[in-house]
Amino acid sequence: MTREILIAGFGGQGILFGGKALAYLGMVNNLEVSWLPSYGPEMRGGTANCHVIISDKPIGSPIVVSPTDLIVMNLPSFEKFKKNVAKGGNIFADSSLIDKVWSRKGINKYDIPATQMASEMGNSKLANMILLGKMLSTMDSVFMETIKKALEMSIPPSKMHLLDINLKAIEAGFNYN
Amino acid sequence: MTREILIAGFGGQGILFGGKALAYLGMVNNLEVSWLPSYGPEMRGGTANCHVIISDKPIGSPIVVSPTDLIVMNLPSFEKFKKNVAKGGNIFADSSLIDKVWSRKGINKYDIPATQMASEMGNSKLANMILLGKMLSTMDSVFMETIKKALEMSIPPSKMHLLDINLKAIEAGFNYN
Amino acid sequence: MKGNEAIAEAAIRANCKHFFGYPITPQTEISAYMAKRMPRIGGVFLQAESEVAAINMVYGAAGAGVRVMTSSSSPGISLKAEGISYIAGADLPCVIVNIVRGGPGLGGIQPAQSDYFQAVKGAGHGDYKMIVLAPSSVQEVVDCTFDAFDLADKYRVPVMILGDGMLGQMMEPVVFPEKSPKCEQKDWATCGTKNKRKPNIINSLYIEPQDLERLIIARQQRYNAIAEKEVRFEKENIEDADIVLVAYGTTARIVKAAYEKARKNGIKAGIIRPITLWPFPEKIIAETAQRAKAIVCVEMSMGQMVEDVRLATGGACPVGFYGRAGGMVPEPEAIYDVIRRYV
Amino acid sequence: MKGNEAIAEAAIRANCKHFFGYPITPQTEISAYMAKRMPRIGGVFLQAESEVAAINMVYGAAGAGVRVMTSSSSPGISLKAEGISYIAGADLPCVIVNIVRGGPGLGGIQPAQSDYFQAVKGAGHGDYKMIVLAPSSVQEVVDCTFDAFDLADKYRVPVMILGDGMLGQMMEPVVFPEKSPKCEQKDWATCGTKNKRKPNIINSLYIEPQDLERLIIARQQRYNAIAEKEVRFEKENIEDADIVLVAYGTTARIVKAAYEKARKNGIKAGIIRPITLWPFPEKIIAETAQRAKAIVCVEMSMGQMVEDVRLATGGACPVGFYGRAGGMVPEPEAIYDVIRRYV
Amino acid sequence: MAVVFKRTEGLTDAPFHYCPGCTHGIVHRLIAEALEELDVLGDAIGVAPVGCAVFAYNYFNCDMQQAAHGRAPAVATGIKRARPQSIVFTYQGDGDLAAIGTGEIVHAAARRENITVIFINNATYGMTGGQLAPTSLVGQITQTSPYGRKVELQGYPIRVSEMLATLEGAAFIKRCSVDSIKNINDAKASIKKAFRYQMDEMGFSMVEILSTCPTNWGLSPVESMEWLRENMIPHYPLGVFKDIEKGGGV
Amino acid sequence: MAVVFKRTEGLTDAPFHYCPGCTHGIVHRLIAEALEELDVLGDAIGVAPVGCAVFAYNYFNCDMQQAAHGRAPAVATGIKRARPQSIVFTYQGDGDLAAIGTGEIVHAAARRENITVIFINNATYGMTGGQLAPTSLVGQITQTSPYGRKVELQGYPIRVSEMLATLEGAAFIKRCSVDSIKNINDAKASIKKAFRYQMDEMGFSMVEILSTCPTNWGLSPVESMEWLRENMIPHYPLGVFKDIEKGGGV
Amino acid sequence: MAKVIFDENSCKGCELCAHVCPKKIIAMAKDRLNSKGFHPAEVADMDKCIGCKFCATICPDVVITVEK
Amino acid sequence: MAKVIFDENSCKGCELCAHVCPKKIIAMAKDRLNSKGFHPAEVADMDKCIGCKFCATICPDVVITVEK
Ligand SMILES: Cc1ncc(C[n+]2csc(CCOP(=O)(O)OP(=O)(O)O)c2C)c(N)n1
Ligand SMILES: Cc1ncc(C[n+]2csc(CCOP(=O)(O)OP(=O)(O)O)c2C)c(N)n1
Ligand code: SF4
Ligand code: SF4
Ligand code: SF4
Ligand code: SF4
Ligand code: SF4
Ligand code: SF4
Ligand SMILES: [Mg+2]
Ligand SMILES: [Mg+2]
Repeated sequence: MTREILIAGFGGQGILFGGKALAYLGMVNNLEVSWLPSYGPEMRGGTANCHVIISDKPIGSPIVVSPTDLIVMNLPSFEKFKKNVAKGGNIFADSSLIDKVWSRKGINKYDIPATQMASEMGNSKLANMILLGKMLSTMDSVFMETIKKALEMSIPPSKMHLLDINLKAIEAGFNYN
Repeated sequence: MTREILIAGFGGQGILFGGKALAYLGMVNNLEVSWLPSYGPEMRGGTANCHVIISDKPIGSPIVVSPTDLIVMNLPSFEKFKKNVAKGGNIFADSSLIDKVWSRKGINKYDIPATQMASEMGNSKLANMILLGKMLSTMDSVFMETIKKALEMSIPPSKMHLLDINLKAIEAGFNYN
Repeated sequence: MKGNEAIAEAAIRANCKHFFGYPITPQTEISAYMAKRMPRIGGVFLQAESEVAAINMVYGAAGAGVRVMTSSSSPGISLKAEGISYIAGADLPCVIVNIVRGGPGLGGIQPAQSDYFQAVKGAGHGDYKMIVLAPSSVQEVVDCTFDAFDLADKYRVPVMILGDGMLGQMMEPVVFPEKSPKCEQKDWATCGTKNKRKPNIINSLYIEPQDLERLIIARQQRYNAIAEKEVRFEKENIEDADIVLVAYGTTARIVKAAYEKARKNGIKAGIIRPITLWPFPEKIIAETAQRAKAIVCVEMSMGQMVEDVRLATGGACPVGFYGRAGGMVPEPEAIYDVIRRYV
Repeated sequence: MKGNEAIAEAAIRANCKHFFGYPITPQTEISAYMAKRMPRIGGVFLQAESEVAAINMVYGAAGAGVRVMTSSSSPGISLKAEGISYIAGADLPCVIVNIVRGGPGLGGIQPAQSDYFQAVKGAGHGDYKMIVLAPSSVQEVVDCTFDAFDLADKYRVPVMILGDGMLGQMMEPVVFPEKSPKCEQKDWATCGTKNKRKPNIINSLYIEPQDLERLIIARQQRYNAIAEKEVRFEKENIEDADIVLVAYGTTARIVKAAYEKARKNGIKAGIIRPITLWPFPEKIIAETAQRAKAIVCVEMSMGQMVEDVRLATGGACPVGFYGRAGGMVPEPEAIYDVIRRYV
Repeated sequence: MAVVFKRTEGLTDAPFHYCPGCTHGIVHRLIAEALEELDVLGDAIGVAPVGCAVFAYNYFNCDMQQAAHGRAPAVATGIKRARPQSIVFTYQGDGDLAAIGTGEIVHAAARRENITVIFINNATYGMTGGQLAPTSLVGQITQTSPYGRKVELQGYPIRVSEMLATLEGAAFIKRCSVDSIKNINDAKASIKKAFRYQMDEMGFSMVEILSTCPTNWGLSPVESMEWLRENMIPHYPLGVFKDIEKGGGV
Repeated sequence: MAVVFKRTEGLTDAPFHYCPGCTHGIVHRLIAEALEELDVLGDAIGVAPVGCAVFAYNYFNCDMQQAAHGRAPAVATGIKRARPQSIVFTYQGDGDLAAIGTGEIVHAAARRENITVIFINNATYGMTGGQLAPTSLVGQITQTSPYGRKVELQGYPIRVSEMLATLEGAAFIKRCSVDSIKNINDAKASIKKAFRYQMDEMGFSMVEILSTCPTNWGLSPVESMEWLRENMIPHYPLGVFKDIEKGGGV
Repeated sequence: MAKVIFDENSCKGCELCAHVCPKKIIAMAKDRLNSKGFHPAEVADMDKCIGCKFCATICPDVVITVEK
Repeated sequence: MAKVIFDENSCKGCELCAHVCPKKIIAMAKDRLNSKGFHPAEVADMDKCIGCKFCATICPDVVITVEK
């Protein structure tokens, strides 16, 4: 099993954190993982993205060129990366922010109004977790079972009080359809 | 004709100036010349030396390894360089400062009490000129005839009033035996 | 753990208790990590006022006999050039990390390998060398960091760990070896005579050329010993290979994908991955050049290591090159295409 | 005229009216000369607070479109590494003089050639090149200085004049050519828009790797053009030579004595003297390697240019090396002995 | 109805890349307005630093150079000596000017370099993610002082304006802030004055501007303005530290 | 008869390489005596600069490091942080400290680095043949100001002690001279005091010492002392500029 | 009578304008995001605007034009 | 009764000691050069020496030892 995941959106949407949670999820399940963020001034208000690979084989390049899974949270990133998604791959798009109709044979596109759902939950910053939850719904159930542990490892101590609400958002995404 | 001249002594004895005068002397006589001083902190109270080549052929290396003429103004320099003098070459030594007896077949050593003579002329800094004068006595007469012109080119304007006394010192050396 | 953090943690475990740095992307995590950990273990983390100051603090601390490290990225390393030359000239051990970004100038902040020459041929003036280690995974980052401190102390030379933005930012699981670091007795260090010995002097100035030359030649002999004993590389399937790929650092990981594809398609490919860039694994490359149809060097630069590859082959086989620049990362497909050109 | 003074006077005649420097032995005469002359001709001589400041002043002035020069010696050049990389990255023309002394570190102040790598492979970070000119007589110093400014403007690259303490301190008669310097129109320079055009920007930052790579590749093409058109060297009697000596700068003068002795003793010797160190005269060396029994490279270093010689020969003939270090100057006798070893 | 406030000609159309509420944008506008109002845009050459303002070359509608980290005053010196008729300014952060660029700023001032420096003091390294700056306050928590700036380890914050005011070559040195409408207006007047000193060839002029970095301070833009007022101004008093027209001194 | 003055144990036997009458030698002796009298020779680590005093490592009878030009305060910082129990000092000229090393000295002081700096101000670059220093006086003719230092071109000399005294991390800053027996004795007392501040971990201490360079000034040693008195002291007043024991200020 | 005009897509929702407006008539449009992904500033009751320019003076992104 | 002793070969003839000696008893020995090439300092009339140490205090080359 190898999932090559690209998460992309604006800086401030929790792109890197979402990736980190996925990386720890891999580790918790004794898989090989790599996590490679974009970095630097593009994080000042610009776009941000992050590459995560989870695999049961040693990982070569940490760069995700053709993602099996694209989690995408703004229009420019969607336009940029949609064409790269591997055959049979998934796109998890925040449809509150990306109102483009698009489909391609062999690619599953999931439209989730994540930002709107998150706002309704009281914190628009949870959109990333909602999308992540949806992605978990396409994976082996062991991942959903261990996501709490992964989150505990990825949330910094000072923000641990947000663990529950994050889990709730994941569940909301997991159950959305 | 090629004269490879090494002038060596203490900093402050006018070593470099003596070399400069010789270089200009070559130029005045339409010969190829090169002048290479030692430089840097060894000039702070330490020893100083300078390499001058005057030749009717293009000059290769400006470094004087085996001088045809060694003008030497202190004991350490004498000890260091005497063995390098080329066969048939000359040593012009300031015997006020170098009281070593030394001779070698095929090398002409001229002992001139230059510093003492210079002191008697009222300025011990003229010792270099006295030695230079002695060296001129071993060269074609055209050089002694043109030394004034060379000095005029090598003395900075602010010190031009010292031209005459320098010439006198050269003459004293030229005539010493 | 992130590559940058792994360097920091490994250094601390290798008994490096002194770190002097100056922030620069993409290696700020090293400083951030040190800033958190050092005060907890009685070590010193100091953010210098500049890279120039940082490398000179390293000089001072190394001269005082402690294990010490600094880290930066390309422009910052350029500023350290004089200091590195001084450290080499005074025979001091230290570890310098360069997490390379695109250049020249301010360039970009994406991963690059365009500081190879600077690292290997000498950014600074004068005849000197650094040992340069180029890990290609976060785990290897850890191993190289331990190695770096030991090599530095053993040979009294600066050692550079050369990574790139990708390696520094990447997170992979790591295991820290249970090693107790070798700590050499440093009789030459300046830490006060205690009125018990003659003063020690840390210095690189030799006003007599004879003295300076003697020293340089002695150092060269040490370099020769390093070149003989400390070459590190990894090879894969080069014994029967027609086309041998040479790449270091993260580029080697990408090359591997191309290599696998080639093997899958029946092309006899192999890989040599230099881990020490200086001393360069020239012997294995020279041997390989005798056997292989071609060697293809892949770099994130316009072609720097490829010169050393060519030197090593001595013309024995053609040497191809594929490079990307400015933060662009080679793609396996493109490398594969180059391989095919040489079959 | 002293070599250092010749550089200064030639620069002024080549219409360089701006000089920024910082004192260092053995090149202080350049500044001293500029300090005297510039105010007299309405030019600018400014002693900066450091080499780092000096090279950045050069960057500013070059960006503002004037001919500008700086000079230093080895440790000072190391400090300029970042600035040089910026100048290359911003495609600015300027002339940098390095009167090399022994290194590494503070080293010594006697002549050396141990900054060859630094000059030719790139002291600074990133993929860039400088044109490097290495004159071997005071007259050639003058010619190279004119050349340097023209090349810099033509290709928008930094040009380095690489001399050594001997060349800088040496006095030989010189003739200044009656040349009126070419002065290119610099539409790209920042000297105020006068509200008549879009702003000009001098910059080396490209945050998108695609953009940076495009720029680097375009620059590489310019480098290729330079490598094709601007190689300069001198050769002597290499057509029938068994042993060809390769040396640059003042070393080449000493080598000549050895060469003459060899010829006198019936050894067919020849000389190739690279004048441009980058672009390196690799073609002539490659051709020579096909014919000659051996090539012997002589340097005042532990062996730096010899790598480029080896690269150029591609293994076609053995390459010998003789080097002195730390300010020691090779003696013709010793070189002759090396020659004999290869006959 | 007439337009009483609109985007100045001194700025290009490029949108700023700064974080929401970052005061870099305010200061950019003030400089651009000053240049426009003094009618020197066509003569101006600006020098962008390394720091969050690195892209300043895209924003000012005049010739621009991008300088190496800390070296803007040296670059400006090169420009000014090459083009003495130009109006040359640098725009620098506290990491750029007060850390790595200490030598360059001190000597530009001492040398009486006839340039104008706009110095953005936000008590941290914004661009690289919020490290300790030479101007970070005692106790301030940053990425590289996670336990707060400690006097025994990192010493004291530098008051740059006060330090440079000791130099005879400095003609005008003032510290301003952009935390309120009043202070913003004063900052603009001060920037204009600094440029006027340059136009009159009176020597080195600098306006230090206390600024915010909401992102790295971990505060909202509005809270940041308050933090600036409550913490920075007490340590960095606003006012004129040197004015050779007034005989110098505070 | 008893010996009332003899060569201190703080110096090695090596003869100084300085020019006749150069005051570097006097200051060397004062430092060496101070270290001996404070009984810290065994703990001392000195840092030699690049400048005429580059060989200082041969003269002091304690552990020594030779630093790159201007970087002595950074090197000293590295040493002090590695060996906090040591007594660490730098010896620096005006080119070294006030030109290329401006950043390092300002930050060592700001950082409250617990080291002692001896700063030799001889208004020129001695070692390299007498160029303009940041401390050269207005009008002073040097190799690189052959027509005299001109305010419009090279600005004003920096008063380093006054400048550093604005930094909170500086504990003791004093300017002395060695032009007379009285001033020499005062210089020695000041050097001792500076070391004592370090021993008491009070922060950064510096003694600036007005010195001569007969060779490059083109004066005899005796004339040089007079020139110092008549030209340097008026511009560089002697005295204490910072003393945290006394509450700071002049 | 005064009017403020927002270049909505360049607004970053920093709320500084809202904070300094003496009339407190500026608020972030919670119902929509602009192309940058922010809730942009808007004026609810333009009639109350006095054209004091405070909002424009403090706006770091030069979003606001003021007419009066 | 006091006495000054010169380490003659390390003297550089700078004359500073002569200048500060309150008794003006120090002068450079014009008749000889030391191994460094300088006319070294010497005291003509040692009986006049008061052992004030001024000469030793100013001597840059630590040439002088004083007894008293
Ligand atoms: C030589 C060099 N060192 C370090 C850096 C990394 N760097 C980029 S911006 C910056 C600090 C910027 O801080 P400041 O000047 O305060 O500006 P701000 O971002 O706060 O506006 C640093 C250290 C660099 N680009 N070049
Ligand atoms: C990086 C570098 N730049 C320049 C020099 C050359 N240099 C040697 S000493 C010196 C100046 C010394 O002047 P100062 O510090 O005043 O000391 P002084 O000789 O006057 O005692 C310079 C510029 C150098 N060695 N290294
Ligand atoms: S990081 Fe700070 S200084 Fe930089 S743009 Fe963001 S808020 Fe402004
Ligand atoms: S050059 Fe000047 S400072 Fe240097 S030793 Fe001579 S007199 Fe002293
Ligand atoms: S102009 Fe004044 S009143 Fe009108 S919106 Fe802006 S701040 Fe409010
Ligand atoms: S100040 Fe400007 S950017 Fe901030 S919310 Fe108001 S309009 Fe938008
Ligand atoms: S001790 Fe005093 S009196 Fe005696 S020689 Fe020295 S200075 Fe003169
Ligand atoms: S002061 Fe010292 S060196 Fe100078 S003359 Fe007197 S004894 Fe000699
Ligand atoms: Mg800042
Ligand atoms: Mg000095």
